[in-house]
Amino acid sequence: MLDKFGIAKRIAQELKDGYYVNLGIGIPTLVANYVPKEIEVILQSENGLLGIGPFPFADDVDADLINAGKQTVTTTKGSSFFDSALSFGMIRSGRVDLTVLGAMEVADNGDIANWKIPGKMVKGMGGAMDLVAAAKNIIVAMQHVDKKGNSKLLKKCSLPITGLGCVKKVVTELGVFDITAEGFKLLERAPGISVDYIKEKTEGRLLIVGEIPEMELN
Amino acid sequence: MLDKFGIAKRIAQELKDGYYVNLGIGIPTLVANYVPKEIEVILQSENGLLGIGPFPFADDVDADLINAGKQTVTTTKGSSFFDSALSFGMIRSGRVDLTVLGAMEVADNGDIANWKIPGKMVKGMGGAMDLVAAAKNIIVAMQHVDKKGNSKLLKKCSLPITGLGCVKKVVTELGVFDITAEGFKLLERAPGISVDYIKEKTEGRLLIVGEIPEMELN
Amino acid sequence: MLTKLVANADEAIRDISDGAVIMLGGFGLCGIPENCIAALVRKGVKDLTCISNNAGVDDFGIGIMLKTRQVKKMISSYVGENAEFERQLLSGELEVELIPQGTLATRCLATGYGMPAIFTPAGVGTEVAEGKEIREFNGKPYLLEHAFDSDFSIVKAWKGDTHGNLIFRATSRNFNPLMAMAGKITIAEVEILVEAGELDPDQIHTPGIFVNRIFEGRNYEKRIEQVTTSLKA
Amino acid sequence: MLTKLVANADEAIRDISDGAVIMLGGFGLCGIPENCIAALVRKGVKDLTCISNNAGVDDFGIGIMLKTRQVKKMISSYVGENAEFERQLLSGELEVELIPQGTLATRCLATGYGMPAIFTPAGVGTEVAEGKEIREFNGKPYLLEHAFDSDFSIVKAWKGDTHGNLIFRATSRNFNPLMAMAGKITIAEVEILVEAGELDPDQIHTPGIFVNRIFEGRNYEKRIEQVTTSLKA
Repeated sequence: MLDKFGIAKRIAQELKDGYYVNLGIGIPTLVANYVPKEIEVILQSENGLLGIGPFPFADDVDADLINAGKQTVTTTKGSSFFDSALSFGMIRSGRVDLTVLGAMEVADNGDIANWKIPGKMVKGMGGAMDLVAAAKNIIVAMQHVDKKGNSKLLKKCSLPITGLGCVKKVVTELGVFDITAEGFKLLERAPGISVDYIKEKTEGRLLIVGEIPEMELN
Repeated sequence: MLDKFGIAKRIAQELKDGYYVNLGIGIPTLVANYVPKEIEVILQSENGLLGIGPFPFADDVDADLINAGKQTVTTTKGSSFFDSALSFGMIRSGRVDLTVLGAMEVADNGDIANWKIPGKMVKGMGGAMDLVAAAKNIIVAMQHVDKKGNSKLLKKCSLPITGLGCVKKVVTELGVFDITAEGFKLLERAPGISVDYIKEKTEGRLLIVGEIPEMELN
Repeated sequence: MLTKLVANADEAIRDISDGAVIMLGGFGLCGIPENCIAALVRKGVKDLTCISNNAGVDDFGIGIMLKTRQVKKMISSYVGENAEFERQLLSGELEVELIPQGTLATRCLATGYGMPAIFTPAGVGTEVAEGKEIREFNGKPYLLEHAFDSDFSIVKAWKGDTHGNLIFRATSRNFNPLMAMAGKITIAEVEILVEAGELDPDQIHTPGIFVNRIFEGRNYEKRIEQVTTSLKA
Repeated sequence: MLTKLVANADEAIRDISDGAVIMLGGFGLCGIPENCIAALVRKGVKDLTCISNNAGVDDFGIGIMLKTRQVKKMISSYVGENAEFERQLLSGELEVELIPQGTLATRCLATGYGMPAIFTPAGVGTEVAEGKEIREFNGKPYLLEHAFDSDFSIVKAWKGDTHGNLIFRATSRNFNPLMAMAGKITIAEVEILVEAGELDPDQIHTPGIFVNRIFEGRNYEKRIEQVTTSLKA
């Protein structure tokens, strides 16, 4: 079973040289730590920064320089700043190659829910609805089951929707799944996880074709 | 009767301190030369400049710095450059206080034609349609009659329209006119021009109320 | 002479009255108009509708105005950092409209650009789409979203000049230039105010035509929500 | 590594083929991509649809491509400086769509911002409105105008870096940043090319994400249409 770092590591394998990537808050942010050395990816922050660098040294913290998670960050070589309309302009016009998001639920048709639990949590959608409605390629980093052991990979989302049919791939502590017309297609198992266990933990339609390899994490 | 400089001088009297003004090509451009010393107006050029300065000295000509008429210009204190979308953004959102335009014809309901003579001239509308559709206050600087002596202040424009019901005031070589529900309301006569002469040269509805003063040009 | 210069925040907000609709720049606590928020609290103006991406934290930013119950309605995209906000919202004391961040930004842009409405795919198929017009272009559905209609915009810039030209710094730019274009009356507070002519015309982010009042703010706290650092090797 | 750098204009336009729809930045002769225009003439590609505010003059800018009959259709706002253009237009050799300048600019913006269409009051009641949808907002009529769909955008900037970030100079900015956002493939030629990291991130007008190919141009003529000067006192 993967921990959150493992999930981030596995998603980092999806990065390609020259990609512009938007990383959501939480596990997605960790993906930045596992970018393969031989490639260059440029991280976009929807508040208005292209080229997010690592966290600053304590002496260099700058209140004017934060990411979309409101954490202090730095720039990299070739960074640019812009306003939030232009930022979502790049997102809507398909210039961001990959978006990695967290989710509370994903349905087997690619629907995603990650912004609201009615009566319980009202934080708002931030940029998530814009990202899922417009991004070319969306990978979700999420827990496969909730604390009670219930599947979060569902036939249909029970929580308010963030976007319809937009997720392309899901990486959980149990495996890697493509969203296909036949539902979640299992691509890889997490180390030590059996296909049967994944079947048991997946409520949505699960497609298993041939032998499913265990994923390789460097 | 006014020459083109006189028309420009008279229009300059309409300027108020702090105005943002867009001056069209031709006579309107001359208005800049007659801004009263005691006020400050800021000229907008729709290609992307706020704060047009005078023509440069020969040594300072800069191919990258032109006005909407493609003439080399300079900046003033407080100038800014921007792209053409933002430029028309300011125009459409009503931030430009006054637009001065030339015209081939104006109708007594405020319609204006100034971009095309079918079969003869096809230069294009440039920014004129945007300006007339959006500007808060539009003054037209034009010749009252064409070379054959025909009125260009009409009941209805004969040439293709640039904008509907948008002109607020017209200054010609013969006088100053407000556009009202009753047509062209004569406000001032040019030096030496009689009301009867203006009547003769105006095809559109002409409204004359009381004594019409001769205009004062410093 | 252009008379955009005002002495301070209190003078800048002098005519903001009860029930006003105001836009406030900033993302989280980054780039917020601290001086004007403090002045609005001093003035005690109430029943405000605030359009701002976030609602501050419990004791800073718009959060202060929530504590003093000056805000009737918030229009925001994310309000997760504010417990008092959540309490007022769940108890029904505060009216809240949550809208996608890109929609918020683009509706500001629409106002500033004189476009009455825009189309965006964000929110199609969600609660956000309820009651809104949906239209397809090239087979893809979009929501029709309207430009904002606000009485005042209050923004914070790094540098500004006496003509109202503004330059922002790093990610404190965020919504500030957009809201600067979108107010019937736009108020800008700046860290450094200079005379017109001192800023490079190529580097101005917000041309002065959009700014009605400007002043140099004082005592910026620039609080950080999450100080995250790297260790030196 | 990002591989946006190309050797020259010929390499930059290598895959522009007959019948392509291309956007070309510039206003008049100010800020036009001189190197790429020359390369298009060398390549002899034809039946082009060109979207550009103007059509150059008889022997410079897009005017050269008109002389060589490479252009099938021009989409512009003002073409008054070009006699060859007028001749081809009146003789029916050249297809021309004239649209208001603000509409041209905003349709580029719409493409870059992923908005399928915008509303503008420009052209209501005129020939431009023929066949277009009109819609009222707050009692005022607007035309629905669609985003452009172009294959290539070719722009000229003052400075650029190897990541494709662009900085424009004075009024040579004009349509360039808008078109840079609007091409499926965007080509930028710059007067000065520097390494990524040398430009101030706060001063970049076009973030590199919009630019696919970049090169340092040569021998800029930067012709002026109307040299107007003042006499020294």
